[in-house]
Amino acid sequence: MAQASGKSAGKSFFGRFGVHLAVLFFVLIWTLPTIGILVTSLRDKNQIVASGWWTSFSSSMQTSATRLSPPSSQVQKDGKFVIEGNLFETPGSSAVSAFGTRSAQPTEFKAGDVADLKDGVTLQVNADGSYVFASPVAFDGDNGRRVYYAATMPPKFTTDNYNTVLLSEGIGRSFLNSLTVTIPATIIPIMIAAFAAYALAWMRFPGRALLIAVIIGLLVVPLQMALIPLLELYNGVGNLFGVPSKTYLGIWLAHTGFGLPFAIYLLRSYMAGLPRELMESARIDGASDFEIFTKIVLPLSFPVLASFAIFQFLWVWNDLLVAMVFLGSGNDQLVLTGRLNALLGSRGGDWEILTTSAFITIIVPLLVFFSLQRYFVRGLLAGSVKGG
Amino acid sequence: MANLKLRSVEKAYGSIKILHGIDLDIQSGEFIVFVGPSGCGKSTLLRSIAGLEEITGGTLEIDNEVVNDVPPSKRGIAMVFQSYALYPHMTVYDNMAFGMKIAREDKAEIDRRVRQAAEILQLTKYLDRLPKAMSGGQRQRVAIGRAIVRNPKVFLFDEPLSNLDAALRVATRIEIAKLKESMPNTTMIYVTHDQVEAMTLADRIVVLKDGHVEQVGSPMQLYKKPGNLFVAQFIGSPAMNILPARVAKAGATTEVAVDGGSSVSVPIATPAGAAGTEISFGVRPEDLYVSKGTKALFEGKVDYIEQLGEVQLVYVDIGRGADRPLTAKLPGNAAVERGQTLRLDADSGDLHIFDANGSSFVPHEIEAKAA
Amino acid sequence: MANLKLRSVEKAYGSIKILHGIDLDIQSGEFIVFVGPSGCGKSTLLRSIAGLEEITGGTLEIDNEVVNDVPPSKRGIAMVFQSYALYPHMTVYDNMAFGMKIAREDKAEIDRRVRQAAEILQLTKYLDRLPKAMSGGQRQRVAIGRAIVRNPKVFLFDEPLSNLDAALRVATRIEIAKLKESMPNTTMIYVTHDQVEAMTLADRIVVLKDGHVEQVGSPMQLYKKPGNLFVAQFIGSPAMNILPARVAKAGATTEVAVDGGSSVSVPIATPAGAAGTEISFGVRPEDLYVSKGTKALFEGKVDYIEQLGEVQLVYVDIGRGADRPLTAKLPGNAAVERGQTLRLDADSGDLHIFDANGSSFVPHEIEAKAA
Amino acid sequence: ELKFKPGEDSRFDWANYDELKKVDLKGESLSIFGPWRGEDEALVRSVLEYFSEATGATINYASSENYEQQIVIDTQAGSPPNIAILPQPGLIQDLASKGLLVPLDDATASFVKDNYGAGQSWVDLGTYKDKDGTAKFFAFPYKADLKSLVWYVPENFEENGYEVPKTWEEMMKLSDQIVADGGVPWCIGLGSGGATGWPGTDWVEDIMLRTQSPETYDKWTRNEIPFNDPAVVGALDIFAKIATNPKYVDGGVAAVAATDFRDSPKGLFTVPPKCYMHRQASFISSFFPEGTKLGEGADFFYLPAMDAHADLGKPVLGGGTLVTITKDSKAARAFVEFLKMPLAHEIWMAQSGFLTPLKTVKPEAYANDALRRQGDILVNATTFRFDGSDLMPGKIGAGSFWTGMIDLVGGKSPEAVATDIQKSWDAIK
Amino acid sequence: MASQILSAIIVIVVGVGGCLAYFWGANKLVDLVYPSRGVSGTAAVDNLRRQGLVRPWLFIGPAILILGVYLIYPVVSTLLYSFYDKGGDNFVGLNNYRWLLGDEEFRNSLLNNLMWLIVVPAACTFLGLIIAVLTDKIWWGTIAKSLIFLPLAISFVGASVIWKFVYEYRGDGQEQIGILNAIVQAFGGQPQVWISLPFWNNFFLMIILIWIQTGFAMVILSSALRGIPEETIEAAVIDGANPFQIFWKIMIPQIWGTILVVWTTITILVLKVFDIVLTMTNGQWNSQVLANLMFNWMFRGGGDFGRGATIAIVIMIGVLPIMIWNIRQANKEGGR
Ligand SMILES: Nc1ncnc2c1ncn2[C@@H]1O[C@H](COP(=O)(O)OP(=O)(O)OP(=O)(O)O)[C@@H](O)[C@H]1O
Ligand SMILES: Nc1ncnc2c1ncn2[C@@H]1O[C@H](COP(=O)(O)OP(=O)(O)OP(=O)(O)O)[C@@H](O)[C@H]1O
Ligand SMILES: [Mg+2]
Ligand SMILES: [Mg+2]
Repeated sequence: MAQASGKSAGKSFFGRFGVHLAVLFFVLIWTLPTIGILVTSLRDKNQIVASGWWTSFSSSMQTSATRLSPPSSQVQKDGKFVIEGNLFETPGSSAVSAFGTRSAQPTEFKAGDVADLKDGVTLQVNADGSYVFASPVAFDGDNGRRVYYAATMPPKFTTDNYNTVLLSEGIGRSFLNSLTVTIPATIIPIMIAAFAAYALAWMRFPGRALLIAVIIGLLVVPLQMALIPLLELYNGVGNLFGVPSKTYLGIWLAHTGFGLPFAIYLLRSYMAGLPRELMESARIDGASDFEIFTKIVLPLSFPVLASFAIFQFLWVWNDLLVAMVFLGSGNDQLVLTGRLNALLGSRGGDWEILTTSAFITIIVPLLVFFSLQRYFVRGLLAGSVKGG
Repeated sequence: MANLKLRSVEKAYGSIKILHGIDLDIQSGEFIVFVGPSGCGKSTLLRSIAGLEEITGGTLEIDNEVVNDVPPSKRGIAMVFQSYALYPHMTVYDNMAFGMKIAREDKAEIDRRVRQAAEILQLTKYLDRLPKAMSGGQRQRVAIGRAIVRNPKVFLFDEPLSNLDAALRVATRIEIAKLKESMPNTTMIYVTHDQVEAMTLADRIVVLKDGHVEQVGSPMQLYKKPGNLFVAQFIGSPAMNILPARVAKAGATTEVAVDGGSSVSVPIATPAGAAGTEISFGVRPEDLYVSKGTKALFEGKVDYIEQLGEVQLVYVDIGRGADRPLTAKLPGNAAVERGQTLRLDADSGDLHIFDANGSSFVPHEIEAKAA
Repeated sequence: MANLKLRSVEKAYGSIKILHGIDLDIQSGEFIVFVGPSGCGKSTLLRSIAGLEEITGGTLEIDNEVVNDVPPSKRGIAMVFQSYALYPHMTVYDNMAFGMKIAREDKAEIDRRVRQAAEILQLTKYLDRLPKAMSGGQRQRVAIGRAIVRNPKVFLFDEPLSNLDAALRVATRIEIAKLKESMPNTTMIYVTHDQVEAMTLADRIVVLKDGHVEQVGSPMQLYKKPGNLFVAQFIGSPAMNILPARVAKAGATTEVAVDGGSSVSVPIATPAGAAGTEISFGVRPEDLYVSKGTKALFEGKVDYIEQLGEVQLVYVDIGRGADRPLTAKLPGNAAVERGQTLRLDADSGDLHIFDANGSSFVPHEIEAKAA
Repeated sequence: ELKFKPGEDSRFDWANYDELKKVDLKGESLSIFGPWRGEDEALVRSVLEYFSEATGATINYASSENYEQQIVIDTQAGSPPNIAILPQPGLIQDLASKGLLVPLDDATASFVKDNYGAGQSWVDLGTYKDKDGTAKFFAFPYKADLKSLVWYVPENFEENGYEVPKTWEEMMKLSDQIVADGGVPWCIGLGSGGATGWPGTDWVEDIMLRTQSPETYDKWTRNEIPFNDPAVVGALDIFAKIATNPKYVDGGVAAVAATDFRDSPKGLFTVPPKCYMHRQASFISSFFPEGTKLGEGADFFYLPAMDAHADLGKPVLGGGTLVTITKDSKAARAFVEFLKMPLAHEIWMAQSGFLTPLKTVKPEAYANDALRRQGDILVNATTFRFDGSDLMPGKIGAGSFWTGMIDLVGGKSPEAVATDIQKSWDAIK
Repeated sequence: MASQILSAIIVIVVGVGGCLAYFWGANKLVDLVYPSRGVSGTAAVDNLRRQGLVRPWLFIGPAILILGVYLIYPVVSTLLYSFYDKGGDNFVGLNNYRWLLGDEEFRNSLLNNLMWLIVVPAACTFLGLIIAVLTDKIWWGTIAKSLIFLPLAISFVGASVIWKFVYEYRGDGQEQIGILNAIVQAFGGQPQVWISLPFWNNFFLMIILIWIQTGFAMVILSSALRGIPEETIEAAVIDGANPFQIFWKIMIPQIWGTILVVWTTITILVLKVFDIVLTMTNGQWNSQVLANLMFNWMFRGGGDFGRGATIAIVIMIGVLPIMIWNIRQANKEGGR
């Protein structure tokens, strides 16, 4: 289907067009949810829950409530008490099509009509938002009267949400903390796994087959069940040596441990696929295993290292649970996910914060992903395809 | 600079025996070629010599020292792999220098040796290239260069030319021959599938089959006096024609009755007891010629002709027990036509006979270096 | 059963032109072989005929019908790929039956045709095997069987034997030849690198170079009367010796002065204007023989000898302008030694001359089917 | 940075601050783990600021979305904070029974008894059995929520001529009236991500208090009467009659379980209004649209008691956070002492969203009238009962009870729901 | 800020450097203890052999140590916990297992998990395959692939946010802010509360994981597809097969091995993933899965270690067949 029909003679225009269409369809479905939160994160907090994000690009008809100027601003005109003004802060920024004085019927009167509110009280609201509220007797009270109107609103976007999140206190520090956690927690398992994978693929020692089996078996250990035993261990070690139990070293090692089986699995199958003659040739040249590993295998395994790096980076960067358990939540240790999480109200989600922080957390992994993507595709090719 | 002694060398993978006791003496400076059908153990034997495989029986001596347990790097060998096995991420220079760098040799010395080897192999302009930017033939030369730089006592080649195309193969073959000449004291062991390579390069050829040595000898010896049926058919192309026959009369010269056909006198001695036994009778296609007379060794209808220009292969159906037609290599200009009846003869000196076990009746002489 | 007409067939990948207008007429039932150096476009041409590549110019007719836009499956062709291209997950039977199953043919009919093809190719016992459980030669036969079952009008082979080892190659080659014979009406087009295959199989050989047709003719025609220097050197192995020369005297027979050496009279006509022009002078290694007399065409020191058994290749350094030594193919038993001075001669009928552009002075005759 | 400069504002008991200064905790650090994040975190920090400023102790405050799991992990693994502040008595009970909490002294217990409105019920709330089965006072209440509130938009009521109902019966009549006028009376949203269902439990608890005696309520929370007791089933039924009446609830029955509780009050404020009443605790006002002024744009009334059960008075359902010591230290003790001071309450009160049953605070410290009125309800409650689901074991109160609410609004019969919950309770005994 | 960056860099360098130092130093040590260069022949040979004995353990030592501490030890302690009560104090034998068998929620989760195990790997693999095949043919295929891969860069929690927004429900007739309901409504359908639709809600949760993991399947399958010898496809074209026949009868069978690998990887992931269920429904409306059930028992409402551990053990046992298959596969392949 793939290559062949592309080349074969007489393939119809529609056949090819169909492929483009189908891919476009998938791409749309796959990106739409993400676009949704991107757009949402740029919208006004109150709008988010009022209308779908896809409507935010076009002007929309909205019914809203507002207050007229308070009675204190009334003037006497032609024997009537009149309050004049404009519904909008910037007059003309949108157009009123109808208005009303009861919330239940917000569009009772057309714009420009004079509404008779009994007892000689009248209200006229014009399309531009200007109004005249008149009464034969003086208005009293502190507050202006509530009126309701339907108006077309132009699309409105704001970066407020990003300001809220990005300018919140400690976010820069958390960013650094996240990097401090993520970089070693990505590199250390790679190193350890690479050495182990090399040994498992190319060195002879007793128990090798068993080790491979155990490592594959460990792929499935659910992380959550390891938390408490490990934390107990950390506390034990911490008390024994009088050091804090929640340290960067601790979380690096924890992430290393959780990422190791997959790393070894992936790297080993890739390295096992390297041509045996290369190692033999180097061995004849007098290279030790260490030299073979560092000078031959490591440079050649770059693709698979990159692909594992992406996986591990994504996983550590997006992790909250492990960080919360193994790293303190003080200012100098709170990671980005934790910080963003703390921004959410005590009782959970505010859409605008959720979407904005979701989008912010995606950015760094995306950068990493796109910069390593070339290797990624190649690395996986060699790494996992062999397994089948 | 080194001689090798193999004494009942055995190699098994688990319970599967690959080499069944190989005995072989290789003199210092010899060019030895291993040939044999695919899977017979040529590579295994070579890799055992290199130390890449541990042998499971027997002893292997290099320069009169048992090296069974010596790691490859300490055996004074260099190996050129069938797949080149160049380090893809290193330049040609670094590929060649790698071994010496590992040995922490002097920079200047490394440079001198690498450049010298590059000079010999005409690689000087390519020293900064990566292997992937080179053609097959050039890569092969780099692989050889890498071996030269190590200045080994024993050079091992595993089918080094099999990945090259015909023209390159010829050219590289000649280069290897010249290399050998320039390093007269270096022992070389060479594995190949290719008849021409074996014939042109070898001082002695070792024919292997199923992990056994079938025959060792100079190319001409193997060609002219194959020790057994297997060697007879393996060496030479197209293969020797083999026909079932019977010994009509044994003696200093043997009277052979080819099944269902004429009988012929062969100047090979057979023991008296051989008379009447079933034997195999062989004649090489190139030793056959069109008989001028009316009587001939073989007579049959031309089944098929392959015209190769200067020569033609003529397949003659001689009817008798032979399940395959007789192949004759005749000059390209001989007027032969399909369906025509052809009478073929061969000089009696070019005939071969083998006993029922396939052994040649000419006991092959003590292995000697070809002149 | 089908004739082909190619009229200035062109093929380009983007802006890179691969085929530059190929004109070719192939008769029904002919066996055509495409040869040429690697990358010259042989496969591309074959694949264009198959319809696997869209041609970018010219027309392609099969049975007098333009098929430029006809999909491969409707062209009545079958193709055997260099890599066999067997479906690895299907048994031999299914591999052969696949095309017919796709065409929803009758079960019984499929079975009949598959078994018949298997019979021809001696594959009957392997019908239930998967390709991976078969040797190279067997796989190749399955690939051919798959093509046979389709009962095509035109058979296309792309280097079908290049992955086989020497012995199998010979055997399979003969099988293909026989197959052709059993299907006299089927047109076959065959791409190969191998001289022997081309020479033995072809009715006519098409020599391609850089996307152009260099010469079309029967094997003997190309061998004996190459149309130009390229064909002369391409056909025949080892390649023809080419030396720079000058026309000493033009005419019905031409007097040629070989650079820095003797002059010789060649029975080839040259136009009067040719006198004094630079030409190339060619002689095949197999046409050279050791001169009995004291004067000879060439004289030089033997540089290197390759003993191939029945023949030997002798490389003679004739000193003059030639940058390469002269190659001579002499009988294996000729007593030649390295360093010895050798005089070589050739019959005047075996000499070739080419003008400065490389064209042969023998205008090559109208392409004709070889006898 | 102290929010209010000590000594400058008469709404605060600055004497407390001077007293606090006498405690010297320089170099000590105090880790506090609490449920407050986001804006609430800023508020609690503003209180903690005074403690660290006065005593010199360093405070590490932390929270987490999964604080319930986090505290389990931390205490279980032996690396607890000094102070854990939790809103769920059930969880505290669990921790206490595993011996992971340090008891508070008796003086503290009697302080609560004497100085808190409905003091004894707060003491009872903070008393749990420890590992050995002895009941001890473990949890000091700090910050309360009032749950028995119904929120509405006064102008919406005005425009339609609706009156704030005084009794449950009136409230139901009003609901019918709204339906008749073409409106929808209630917004109910049970959604809360992983905790979906809990707003329903508050309804049920409020109804329990209005239909049954406080004692029955207590028995219910301790499972001394089974969950499928007719008393409970009756309460479930009353809630179901409201929540599964498609005319009563905004968005139809399906929306009840699906709507996030944070979104659901927003229906009060749309034009036209999607609903007119919303029963939810005091904290919900922070989810009102920006710029909504309490008392003007939105107001609340006490979820009325039933005429049919007039003898039960005006019961109040509430919640609150309880302070426990998970790792003893001088600073931790001092912190609890600090919380006894009115100042610790007033600082937060003066900003927003803080109610306290502590009687000694100055009511004028409340940031606004609405809060003050809520505070009044709390301090003057005849019956105060803590959120029942929080009193039940986590598996029930934060598990099957929640699920049961979802099932209930999904149309399952109250009996079946109650039986299911009882079954799950049996399973953990 | 500058000093923070500096200290972060120092911490990173120390961490990574320490790891490097171990490997380099340990290797150096072996070279020093058993020198192979610059000593006489036989000694060098002996030392080389000793090096060969020691060095594998140097290489693999840290991995074994870390795996032991971080995975094996917890597994063992979990196994032990599963025989204890909720506080981990009293031995209760097989009680927890007995309880589990009788627990309705567990049975429900098991059933749901089975559905997940069938649907998610299958859907990811199938969609990944289709997309891989399609994108291979077009010039903007790489861009398309990157976009489809993108969800993999999003955390599970982030993904839940995104999908909550897709599934958001508003009553019938109201303006929908969830795009799915908006579409349904635009076509005149009834908006639905997707995550509480009995039975089907499971699928709406699965879609999230499918959305995330399809990119993974696609990338791997796409490289496998490129490994298919083009000639087999051309041969099929000549045999007259149409694109669908080529896809099903020629391409799929040839990459079957890779398909199984992708399938396994995703299967294992499915068994471990709980974040999606936790944040979307927390198992309500009968959408519970084992991993979340375990999490609930372990940490929620005070935690019951014994039961949580028991469920963890069950999950691991559930993966056993896949594990064994993988181990077999690994033993078959390469290396020496
Ligand atoms: N690691 C191994 N385990 C088991 N058997 C093996 C192993 N390596 C090689 N063999 C077997 O040993 C035999 C000899 O292999 P070897 O590579 O030496 O053959 P060869 O003569 O070099 O063949 P070729 O000419 O095809 O290279 C073969 O039958 C092969 O299958
Ligand atoms: N898809 C392609 N895009 C661009 N150039 C191509 C493509 N396929 C082939 N070519 C080029 O077309 C030329 C002819 O290729 P072709 O395969 O026909 O050569 P060939 O004569 O069959 O060579 P060989 O004998 O090595 O098989 C080569 O130079 C090759 O690089
Ligand atoms: Mg071999
Ligand atoms: Mg080709």
